[in-house]
Amino acid sequence: MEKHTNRFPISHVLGFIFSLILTFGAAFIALKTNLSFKVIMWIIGTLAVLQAGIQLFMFMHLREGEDGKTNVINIIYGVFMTVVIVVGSIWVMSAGHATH
Amino acid sequence: MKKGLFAFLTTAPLLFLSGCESKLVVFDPQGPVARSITDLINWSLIWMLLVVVVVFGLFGYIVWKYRERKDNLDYEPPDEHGSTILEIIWTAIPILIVVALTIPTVKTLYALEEVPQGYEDKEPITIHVTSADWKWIFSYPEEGIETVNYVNIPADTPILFKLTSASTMQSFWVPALGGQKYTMGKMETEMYLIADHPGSYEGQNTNFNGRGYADMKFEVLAQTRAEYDKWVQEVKETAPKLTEEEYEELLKPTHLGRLTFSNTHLDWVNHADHNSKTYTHPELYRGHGYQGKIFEEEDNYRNKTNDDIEKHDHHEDTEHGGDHSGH
Amino acid sequence: MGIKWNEFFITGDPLILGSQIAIVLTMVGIVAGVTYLKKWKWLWSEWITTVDHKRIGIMYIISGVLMFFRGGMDGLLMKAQTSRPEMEFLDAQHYNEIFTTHGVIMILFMAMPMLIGIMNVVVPLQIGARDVAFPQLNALSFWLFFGGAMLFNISFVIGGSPDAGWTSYFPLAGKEFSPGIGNNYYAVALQIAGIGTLLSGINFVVTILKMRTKGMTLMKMPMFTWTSFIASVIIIAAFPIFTVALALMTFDRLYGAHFFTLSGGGLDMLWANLFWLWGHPEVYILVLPAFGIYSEIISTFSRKTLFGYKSMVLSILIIAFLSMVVWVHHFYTMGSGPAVNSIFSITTMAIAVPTGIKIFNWLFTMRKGRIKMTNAMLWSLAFVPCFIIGGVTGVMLGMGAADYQYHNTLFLVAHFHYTIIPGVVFAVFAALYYWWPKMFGFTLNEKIGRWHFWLFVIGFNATFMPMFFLGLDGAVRRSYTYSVESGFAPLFLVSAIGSVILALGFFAFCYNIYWSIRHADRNITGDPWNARTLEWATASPVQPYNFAKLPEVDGLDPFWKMKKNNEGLTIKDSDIEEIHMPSNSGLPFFMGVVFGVAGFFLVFEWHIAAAIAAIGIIAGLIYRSFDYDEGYHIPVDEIKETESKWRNVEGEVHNYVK
Amino acid sequence: MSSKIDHSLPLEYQTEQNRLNILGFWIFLGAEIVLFATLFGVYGVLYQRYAGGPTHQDIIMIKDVLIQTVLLLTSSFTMGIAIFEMRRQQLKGLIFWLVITLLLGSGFLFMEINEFIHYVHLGATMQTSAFLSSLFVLLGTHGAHVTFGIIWAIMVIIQLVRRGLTPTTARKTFIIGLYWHFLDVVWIFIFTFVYLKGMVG
Ligand code: HEA
Ligand code: HEA
Ligand code: CUA
Ligand SMILES: [Cu+2]
Repeated sequence: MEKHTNRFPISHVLGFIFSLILTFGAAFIALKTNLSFKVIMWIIGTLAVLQAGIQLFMFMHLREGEDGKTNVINIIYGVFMTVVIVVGSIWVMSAGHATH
Repeated sequence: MKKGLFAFLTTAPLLFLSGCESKLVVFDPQGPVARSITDLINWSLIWMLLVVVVVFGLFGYIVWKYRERKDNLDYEPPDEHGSTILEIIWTAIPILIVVALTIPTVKTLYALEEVPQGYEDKEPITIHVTSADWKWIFSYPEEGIETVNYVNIPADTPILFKLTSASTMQSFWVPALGGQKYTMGKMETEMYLIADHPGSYEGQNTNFNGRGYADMKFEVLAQTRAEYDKWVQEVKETAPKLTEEEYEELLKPTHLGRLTFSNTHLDWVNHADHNSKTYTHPELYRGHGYQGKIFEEEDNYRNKTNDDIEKHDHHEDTEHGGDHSGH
Repeated sequence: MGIKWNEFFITGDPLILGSQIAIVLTMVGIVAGVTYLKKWKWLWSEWITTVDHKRIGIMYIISGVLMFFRGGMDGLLMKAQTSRPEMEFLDAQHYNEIFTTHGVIMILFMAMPMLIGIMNVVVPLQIGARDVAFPQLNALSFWLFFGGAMLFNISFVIGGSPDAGWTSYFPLAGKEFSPGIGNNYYAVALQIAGIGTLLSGINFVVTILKMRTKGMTLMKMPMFTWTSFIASVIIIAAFPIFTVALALMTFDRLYGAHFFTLSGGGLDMLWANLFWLWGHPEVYILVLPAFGIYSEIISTFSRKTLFGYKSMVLSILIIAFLSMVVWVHHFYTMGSGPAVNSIFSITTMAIAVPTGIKIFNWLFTMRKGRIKMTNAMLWSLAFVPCFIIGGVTGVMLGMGAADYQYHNTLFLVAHFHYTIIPGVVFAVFAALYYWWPKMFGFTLNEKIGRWHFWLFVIGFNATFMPMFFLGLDGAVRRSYTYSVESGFAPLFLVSAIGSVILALGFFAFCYNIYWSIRHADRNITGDPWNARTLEWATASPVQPYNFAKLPEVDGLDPFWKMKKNNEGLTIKDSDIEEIHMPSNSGLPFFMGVVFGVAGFFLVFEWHIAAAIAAIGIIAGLIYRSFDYDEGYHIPVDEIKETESKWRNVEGEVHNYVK
Repeated sequence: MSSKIDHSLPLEYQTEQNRLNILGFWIFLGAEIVLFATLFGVYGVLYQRYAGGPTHQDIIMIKDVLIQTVLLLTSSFTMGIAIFEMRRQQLKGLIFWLVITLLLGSGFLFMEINEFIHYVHLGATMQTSAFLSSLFVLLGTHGAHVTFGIIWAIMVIIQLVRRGLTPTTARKTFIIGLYWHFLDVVWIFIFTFVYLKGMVG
């Protein structure tokens, strides 16, 4: 837990700088390079996840307080559901139907 | 009283299965596709009956033996929390049963997508099935004929049904010949069926689609090859031609009897095509009650000329990239 | 807006005219009765504005029972229509409306509120808490559910019922094929009720995580609390999907968007996908709390602790996980290919394993026990064989290739009535017999209960067993009629007769309630069943603050231990402290009404009126934000008085089970 | 329901009810994750169904999107600073940073509305195609959340001004903070999987 007396919001500033770098990095890779679609998507997808992590840990203090563990489980569960819903739906809606 | 009930519960299924003089259609397959499913079902029934018998037996025994009686009122049950061995047993056995069910299931699932075994070298006949409210349209592209609400096929020949819908989502099912599959607008699903012998089999829609649903049935008539060829020839010679206007009329929500044509609607529209026009008639579906707003659809057949359709094709490759190809 | 009144009210049908008159008369009757008895104020201050979890629970249960009437009536009508071939009792349109509302009402407005109601009454007591974590939110959940339920129910007489099945598959449910507003009711009413359910889920997760009494670690929670907790977790994971699906349906129907339409690139399969992403977990949301109920009752009346507690917990966790990854088994026939169907066949069948673990643990809880056949226990016993039939046929459906032959037939209908009725309805009956004294201070009559039990169980089997065979013979679901030649007639007739027996059983239940209210013995202790968990350690009916002193716990079955060791059963005056309680609030009721009204306008596509009504929602939220009501305290003296009243009763008290 | 106050903790965690509310809000965010996941799933299924209408490349204004992104990122940062100030018991600093956050948020919202107007001018509406339906609903849901967040934050600021920093107001501030950061998280994924992907693909 953070102390009340911190003078300078160091973690916030760092987080902010990181997220700016990640955002512009992703934009640069997507818009200015000629990598293949797949490679680009993997890279910028990873950057997005990293940046979400920064928000969760450096801004939202996910693990803070007596329910830190619960929060982490909650978010992991949310991520699991996201994967099931997004990947599952796309797979089920596009697989098979071989001739449609 | 309770015992009687449980006896009924356990024996009733057997009675029904064996005692009926006319077999239930699912247990009386008339072709290799349906047969492979029936085999799978029979296999599963063996295991399910085993589960039912064992658990019912255990249940009856325990409930009977440990019920409260006048003479055991001072019996204090032991403080018992569980048993690792027992719990492992009743986890492991169901797992094994599930595995025993999974393997043939997966095999059958894959087999059902292919021409049935033993028929690979027989040239399959392709029939396009278009479901509409509330009728079935069958197009024979090779023969250039079209039928409504009945379909004639040669026996002992694999038929490739290509399924699509001009309206709602429906399901094509001929239980004596095989399982069902949905028909959906602007896409195509496929299914192979074979009839062992000449005969008449009932087919129907199983996926609810409004007022006329209950009567959405058709007949599959399996004929000998010679009969079939003769029938095709006859249709070609005697049946009228279907016009686009007639066809549009036909797609309206109605019940029709049997119809036969000596051409197919595939000449001007294949509803399986992603960019085909939409043929909807919201105003004809108004029932009782308060009516809501309906929207004019740009791609409805009444609004568009063929040039517009062509415009769509510009996007053909972007639209159908990746694994969605071949629409 | 140019309302056409003849369209607004459904007319021209004796059936509907009859129910319109009935509805008006009932409403007049209720208003007149309440006015005559001068109960308005009581109704308002004791019930409508209440934030007490027990009362909210009771209101949920009452709504559930009412909805069971409506849904059951629908069921009987369908059975009457199909009792003979080519019946002309209902036409296709009516039949369609009736099975649609039957499915929706039974699942969302009967089963859900019953179970959430029981959770409300029991969970805080079982974990030794004074209330749920957010009492006002709890009331809001109830009133949203209630608003949604009412909105859905008026569709029958105003505007037109939804008629596309409880699954409301597109494109059928879209404007192209259902231009009436009936399906708007589906989209909007379920949305409102769904939000209420989601809030309930959050409330129970926080309650169970944070408000357990001292010493009650997670692995010492009673099984019903566990299953309620997991069901709430599934609610949180699944209901947002339904929220989105319904919103998209609303956009398609009201604003001409193209998510699921035939035109404009919409994808009908996507609706089925989203619906079942929610719909499958939903059936486990229903069945898990029911499993918890059975666990409590079987353990109590076998006088043994639950067998294999740890594996019970583990199996519900596995069920919860698997419930999220099996949804495709509802549309194996959509052509997603053998790979997809194989994977989902495997995950589906895998659920048999944890469920089997539970079944065997129940059996072995009874083994070496002394099984007391109370009505609550009878329902739990009947559950086992009936549910197994439902379960094994579920596994048969789960085998993708075989499902090609069962799908959309009465075999499927039989399967899910065999899981839902034993799995949920029996459980609700069991729970009502079991916890009735906790809620009202008297037990239901056991003799009448026997009639209820036998009629219902026999009727149930007679109604639905024939459907398995009808299905295997090619009888499809949702078909309002069948031909004489089909040969279905005898089995359909058996089924129809069964449903009459079923209805008589339910009638016996209603009579039991009536009889017991008038005649049952009021002199009972807090613990009529000689039970094991904390809710029995306090008075029946429970005092507003639940426990004068919060109990401490160091194991499973804490109350059983307290009784055995004779400790913690009495309370010293010096232990009693002031108790802080939340204040009542009219805001949740107001929000329910505003949501209902806004929803109504939206259903009729009067967008401006709906927007104006929605301002009321914002106003309510702002009001809540500025509300600093801190609740009130119950003074020590009052607590002492209440406690001594139930602890030192004069005269003889009666226990049902010693 | 005890109102005992534990002074060793930051203000917002001091009472039992506060801890319940904060946990409850986290759980609510879990539900929000599922909600947005579903919208992303829908978009992922429909995003190539242009139905002859405009495509990504036809409508996206990537420069504006970058500005929007920076506005929202910065507002998430200033929200963090606001909470930081709250922990230091600096009411003035807290309110100052909250107001800055709101200004940035409003800027974002203003640009998003402009973007929508631009789309509609190009003939890209929710009724045009499945792709656009899913796009508008995904963006619109996020935008509606931001709007709601702004109204809500204003309510909180009013209460801070009127009541100062108490455990209750601190809790409310903390929760709106969580909410705001969460919206930024969602935006990151919209930015990546809608805009950047749309420009590449
Ligand atoms: C409470 C409700 C409930 C419950 C608990 C279940 C439980 C199960 N259901 Fe059911 N189901 C529904 C409600 C429910 N279902 C509804 C409402 C529908 C239809 C909706 C509609 O279309 O309108 C449906 C439809 C449905 C389908 C879709 C069929 C179709 O549309 O074609 C399938 C397919 O897989 C299925 C499977 C299962 C399985 C495998 C279980 C399993 O969980 C069952 C597990 C239990 C057991 C197996 C018994 C006990 C176990 C043992 C004794 C151990 C040993 C056993 C073995 C090894 C087999 N269900
Ligand atoms: C919790 C869920 C639940 C419950 C409890 C029930 C209970 C019943 N259901 Fe079910 N049912 C569904 C959920 C449920 N159902 C669903 C989801 C569907 C699918 C819908 C769809 O296809 O979209 C369905 C579909 C369905 C069908 C299939 C329709 C079709 O496809 O053609 C049928 C047909 O018989 C039916 C019948 C019944 C009956 C007879 C009962 C009985 O158990 C009801 C018993 C209750 C009573 C009988 C109470 C009535 C009592 C009175 C009115 C008092 C007066 C009586 C006297 C004085 C005697 N239901
Ligand atoms: Cu199915 Cu494209
Ligand atoms: Cu399911």
